[in-house]
Amino acid sequence: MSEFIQYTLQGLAAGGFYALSALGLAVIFGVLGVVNFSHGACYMLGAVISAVLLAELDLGFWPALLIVPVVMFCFGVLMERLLVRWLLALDPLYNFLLTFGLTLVLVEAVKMRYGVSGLPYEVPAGLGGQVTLGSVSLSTYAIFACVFSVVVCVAVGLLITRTRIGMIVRAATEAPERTRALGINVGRWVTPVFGFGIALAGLAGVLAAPTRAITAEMGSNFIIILFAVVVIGGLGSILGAVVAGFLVGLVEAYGIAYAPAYAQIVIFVMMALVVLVRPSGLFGREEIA
Amino acid sequence: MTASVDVDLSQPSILSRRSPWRPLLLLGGLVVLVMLPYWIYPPVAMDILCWGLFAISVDLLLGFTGLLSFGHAAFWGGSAYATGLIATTWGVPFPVAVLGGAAFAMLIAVPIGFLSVRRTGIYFAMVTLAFAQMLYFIANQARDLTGGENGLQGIPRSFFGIEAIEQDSFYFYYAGAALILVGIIIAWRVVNSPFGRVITAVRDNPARARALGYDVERYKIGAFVISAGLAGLAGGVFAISHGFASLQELVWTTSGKVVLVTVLGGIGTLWGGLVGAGVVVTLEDSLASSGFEGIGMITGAIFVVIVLLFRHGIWGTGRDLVRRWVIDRRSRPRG
Amino acid sequence: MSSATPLLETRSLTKEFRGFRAVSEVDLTVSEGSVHALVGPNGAGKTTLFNLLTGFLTPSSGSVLFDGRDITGLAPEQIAPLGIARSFQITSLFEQMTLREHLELALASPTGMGRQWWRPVSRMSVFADRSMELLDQVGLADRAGVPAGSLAYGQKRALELAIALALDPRLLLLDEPTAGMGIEDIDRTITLVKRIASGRTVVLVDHNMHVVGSLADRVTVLQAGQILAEGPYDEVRTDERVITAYLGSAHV
Amino acid sequence: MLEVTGMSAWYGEARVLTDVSIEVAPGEVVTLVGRNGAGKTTLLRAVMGLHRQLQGSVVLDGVELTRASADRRARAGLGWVPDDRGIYASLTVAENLLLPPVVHDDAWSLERVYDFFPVLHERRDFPGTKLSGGEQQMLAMARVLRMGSRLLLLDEPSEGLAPVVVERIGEIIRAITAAGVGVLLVEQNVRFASTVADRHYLLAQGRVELHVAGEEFRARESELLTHLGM
Amino acid sequence: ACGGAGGPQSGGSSGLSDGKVVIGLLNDQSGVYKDVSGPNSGVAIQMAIDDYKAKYGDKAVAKTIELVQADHQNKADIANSKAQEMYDRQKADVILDVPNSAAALAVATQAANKKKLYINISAGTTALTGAKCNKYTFHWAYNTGVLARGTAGAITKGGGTTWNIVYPDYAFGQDMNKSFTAQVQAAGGTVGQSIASPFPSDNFATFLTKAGEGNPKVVGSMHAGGDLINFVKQFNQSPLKGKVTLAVGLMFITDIHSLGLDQFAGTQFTDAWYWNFDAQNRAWADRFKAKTNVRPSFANAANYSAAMNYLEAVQAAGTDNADKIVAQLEGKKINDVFLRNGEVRKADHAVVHDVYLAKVKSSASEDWDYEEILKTIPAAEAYGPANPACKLG
Ligand SMILES: Nc1ncnc2c1ncn2[C@@H]1O[C@H](COP(=O)(O)OP(=O)(O)OP(=O)(O)O)[C@@H](O)[C@H]1O
Ligand SMILES: Nc1ncnc2c1ncn2[C@@H]1O[C@H](COP(=O)(O)OP(=O)(O)OP(=O)(O)O)[C@@H](O)[C@H]1O
Ligand SMILES: CC(C)C[C@H](N)C(=O)O
Ligand SMILES: [Mg+2]
Ligand SMILES: [Mg+2]
Repeated sequence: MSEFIQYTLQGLAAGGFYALSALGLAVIFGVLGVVNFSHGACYMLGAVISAVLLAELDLGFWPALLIVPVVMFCFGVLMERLLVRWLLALDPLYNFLLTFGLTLVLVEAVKMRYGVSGLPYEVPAGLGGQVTLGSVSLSTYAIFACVFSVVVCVAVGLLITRTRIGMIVRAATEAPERTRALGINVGRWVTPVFGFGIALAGLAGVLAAPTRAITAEMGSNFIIILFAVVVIGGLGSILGAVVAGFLVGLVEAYGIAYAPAYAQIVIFVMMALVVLVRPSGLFGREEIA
Repeated sequence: MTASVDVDLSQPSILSRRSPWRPLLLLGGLVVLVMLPYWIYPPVAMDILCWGLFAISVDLLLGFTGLLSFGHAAFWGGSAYATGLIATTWGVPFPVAVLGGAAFAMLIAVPIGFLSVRRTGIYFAMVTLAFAQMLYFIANQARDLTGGENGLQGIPRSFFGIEAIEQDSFYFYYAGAALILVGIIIAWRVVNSPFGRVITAVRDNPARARALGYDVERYKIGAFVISAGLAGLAGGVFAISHGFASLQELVWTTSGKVVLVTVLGGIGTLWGGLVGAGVVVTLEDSLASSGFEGIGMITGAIFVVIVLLFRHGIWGTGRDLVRRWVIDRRSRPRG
Repeated sequence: MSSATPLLETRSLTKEFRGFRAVSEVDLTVSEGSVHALVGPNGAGKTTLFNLLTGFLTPSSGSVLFDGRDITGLAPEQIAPLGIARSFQITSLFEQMTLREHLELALASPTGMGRQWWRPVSRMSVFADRSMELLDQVGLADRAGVPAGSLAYGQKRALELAIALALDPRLLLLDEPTAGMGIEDIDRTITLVKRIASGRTVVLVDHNMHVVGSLADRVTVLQAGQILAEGPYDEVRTDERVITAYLGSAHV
Repeated sequence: MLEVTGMSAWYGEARVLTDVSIEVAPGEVVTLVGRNGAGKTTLLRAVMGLHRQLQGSVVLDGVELTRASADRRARAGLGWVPDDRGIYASLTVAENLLLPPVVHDDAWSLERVYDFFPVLHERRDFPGTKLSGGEQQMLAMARVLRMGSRLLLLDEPSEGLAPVVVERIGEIIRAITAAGVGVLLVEQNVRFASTVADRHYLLAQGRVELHVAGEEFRARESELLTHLGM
Repeated sequence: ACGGAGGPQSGGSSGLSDGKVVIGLLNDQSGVYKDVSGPNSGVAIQMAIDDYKAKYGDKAVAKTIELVQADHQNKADIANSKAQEMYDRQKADVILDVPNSAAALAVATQAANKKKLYINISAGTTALTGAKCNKYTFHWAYNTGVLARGTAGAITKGGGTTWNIVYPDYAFGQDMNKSFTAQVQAAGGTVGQSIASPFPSDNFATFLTKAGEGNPKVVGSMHAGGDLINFVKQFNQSPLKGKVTLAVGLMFITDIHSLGLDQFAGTQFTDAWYWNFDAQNRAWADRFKAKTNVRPSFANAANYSAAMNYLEAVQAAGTDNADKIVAQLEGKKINDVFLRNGEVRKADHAVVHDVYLAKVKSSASEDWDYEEILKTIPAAEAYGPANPACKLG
């Protein structure tokens, strides 16, 4: 039993991290209709920048938690201004392809600059070690990362569904021309939201830095799992991304515990089932046929 | 949910029946096909054709059915393994093995298609990606059959005991090219058939097509399965040409690469796939020995530029230029 | 006319959207060969009813009988071949296809030619003559070769009508066929519908009382998802409830 | 208040408007009538700044808008109700209403909108495109009223509306013009147009064929209609 | 048959085909294994060429020696075409390296078809000297069996008798798991659990929990690349840290360099070669560093050794004819900067040699000074007997 609790807690901890990572993807899709393939690469950049801040400027985890999202926000703004925006009016597939190409460029650029073997990083002081309760024990850092993720998710959810910004950007992406004719300067809103989504990816990267290998490829497979998460949750649904994040974390932990080699297939089987039963995902809007 | 991909099919293609260019272009294409192994190292020339057909199969879905499959590696790789197993187990002549591989690809495309076509657009892309990933894991697990990470090595290339083809990659090229050509002709036929007309209608307005009595999902599955068969054909020839099938054939970057090839050639152009494959394969091949480390950077950057500036791809952009030139010439006498 | 056998019948047909009843226990009977108009205020449930009849929506409860056969829950592509065709209230076309290709596609549908992937597309031109004939009927013959996307709104409506006709249905459901048309086109459409109505059954939604008056043998007035009144046009239009709920003072 | 001068427009090679000049005064209702394909919608889009291949100028209340972007025009006081209504699927009814900025003090409050169109209140949390065709039309009208635009460009607002509602639309138009708002109305429903309009422009093949006052139009209605083939 | 130019087939007296020797280096020059071997192995091979020329001067059989390189991007299909192209077009007489088992096996097949030499350096699979071995293929530096005999044997004998193993679920990992389990048991220990992890993985929390079940003395990680880093980082944050010994199956010095000493300190593993082991190694490493600015990995040194010995064989045979070179190499005993007590085993073409049990230091006295060599594992013990599955025809 205590093992089961242990696995559950570990699943939840991983889930929080999935939720946060999928959140930026969901935000960008929800408001711009763009599936950002480079989300994994941006997550990687977040981690790499943290490592570089540490190595070159001796700035540790806590400053990185602030600096990296800002840097990534600016990166997102540039990305939107220079690339994504030109395709917003077209089928979303084009931006999917664009960000796919961009992923190759980013990953390769990091490889060329920082090599392929990974960069060093430490657990921040005070968050090392474990918290042990009876026979159950979790790494302190994992608990911190999970709680932090949940807080960010809730805040973002409120921002998108409860504020005018969320509404404007949804309208702008559905019909940019018409929205302009309603007196809204579309360009002014889309850019910061995109930047915000990218900043969230960067934030996930900072959180990952102390526990995961910081390499150019760290986002390449991660993004595929995130896709599964958002498909399960329902693309564009913030709540869906969060719930599915936890769900996937749990399923994965139980999978590892009871059928280790199949842990990842289980995620995709779960996705197939969801698609079969509820094509629009657990919390997705139905498509307008 | 209207029009998906920005392709313009309303104007007659320069390959259309009435075009005076058609015989010339077809002849040119044939010459290139025959001469390729003289210009390019034969195994690489074979790769170009395989990737070309693979891209055509993707375009059949993307350009004509409006479905972006990001998991086509499943069919290419699935067939590569199936072809390899058939060839190794029964020692049949390789075209038979390849056809078996293609049939296998079509077989697995039925359930995958059935589940995936429930979603459109970007969802479809992600769902197919996930299914391909599943297949990847399965192939990795089933190592008794697939050789796991080591791959299925030493696939024989038997061809009725004709040694030149079995041994020499120059002659093998022509045997392989014949199979690929069959695939290309099928693709062309499909696009220019009543079925092709229906799938473009489905692409543009599924609800409308439904009201006309067309079973939208079935047509999509049909297109998906045909496309998978073509991808399988390409993957099978590829496996025979290389003499092995590896997990690389199933990994998602392979799906990404073929989409890249398709877009580079031009979505909705069909022939663009061959051109795109020519560029990407030769580029990869020459960069591999250039000592330059950022191959992905170059392909990625090319991709970004194409998507951003030349959305009709190489073939499409070329076609547009020719068309404009023709229109200019036609309108000149009128002053 | 009322003695004729019903071609279409609904039995307490109901559709709920998240607790909101758009169509509520509707018993509608459309007799073979009649032109039956469905009118009612905006949001009364007319389009929803069409969607239920053609399989675009599945009823929450109740059933639909076509020619005595239960077609409840069938998909649109299964219903269309039975001989039920519809036009869409909000225009719904293949933007990049030419007008003639639209009609060829519609004409080919019942023949199963659409499945032929091994035949040249030129086989579809066996329908070319019939297509031109239909386009001519709705006044679009001179635009046969242009993509539908470049039509003005009213022209798109006319094309919708031609497509519905192409299916040569026993039952034709027309959702606001004259919306967005000028008077002359409206009159031409009325004549056209009259002509095609002989030998088939038409159910029609329109807010133009002139259209309803000139075409309908029988009128059903829907309100809030329920049948408010039913009868011949002249009877219904003087019904007090109909006037307050729908027609307004101008039409008295 | 609105002056459109020498407007010509093209779709590719095809010219659909030729040298159209139109004026609307404050508090005035001006209709644009013409057959399908005459170019009415194109003219409204051109005024709104949504059509590119264009010549001619647009001035609102003395402010030159010819080069202005669509959002500037909207904030300068132009309100557009497109012929396809332009309701957002990804926004609820209420959000559709709240989306545009309020550009003038005369803007209708949300309560007033809901009062006038109770259905919209009932349906406020539904996705906009789940409304019936007519309800969407109401929503589109209500949306520009909430902005408080000074000049409304209405593209066939009566289309698909129940006769009672058409009557109410007429009432709205009269009410807002009384407050000094100008209306440029595209209508095929000549009967409705003639009850609300002060002046009429008749558009045929992209040219202003005729320009008549309301009374004259009513007097010569049948003659004009046959003349124009309407 | 076709008359014309007379004289012996191969130009001049050297007995070389096309009058020159071409060495092909085919490895990952841009991906995950770039640092492990990559372009720096090209530098190492060039050093071998220079050394050969310096050693034999005018007497050198191979007067012109060319080095051609290609990036196989870790893809077997590219490796396969590139290998063919190297053999056919660039007239390569030997191909070196190919650090990926699937790719290496494909290249070995091509070598057999074309009857040209292939010397694998950094792929680990034992299939190359087992079921898939062939006359023209040699395996120079290490294999999974060697790693197991070294690490598992030594740690178990040193008191680490109870193990739990976590391995990535693909051929390399499965091989490693099998070999390790066998060696732990042979040394008198027990393996409680063998846990497969999907490949790749980045969250090992639950695996670590499982790995801690039953309180083993040793936890073995059979991962490589990013998986290894993930595993070690998370191991260090788990309750296992400090309680159990971490044994790593395959480690390259570049892994330690990139992650930092403190993450790995105390970890034991088997190294095929260490740059700071003795003066001879160090001297070579200094030369290498002068050219590359980094210290060599064992793969770099092995590439040097393979190239040098290939050229020596050409010198001895007086030709670059593959069959003659094979005859030269088979059974040859070698001692050089990389190989100690080395022998090119005739039975399976494994190049057996002494390997080392190493431990990661907790602090470095100079850059790249990361390893303490605990003991030398003699060649015979490290490699065991030849694999009977290999039948060289
Ligand atoms: N996107 C387009 N491409 C090409 N031609 C177009 C396009 N849109 C409209 N047209 C053409 O321009 C002309 C004017 O169209 P417009 O929509 O302005 O007419 P309208 O007067 O509003 O007609 P309706 O009353 O039917 O709405 C029509 O002949 C139409 O076919
Ligand atoms: N998919 C849906 N989801 C939720 N509500 C819907 C949906 N479709 C229709 N409704 C609601 O059902 C009611 C009936 O809609 P319907 O389209 O049938 O009306 P109608 O009678 O055709 O009106 P109109 O004359 O305006 O076209 C409307 O109030 C509408 O808001
Ligand atoms: C670690 C690598 C250099 C070896 C590789 N894992 C192989 O396939 O053998
Ligand atoms: Mg309706
Ligand atoms: Mg119009």
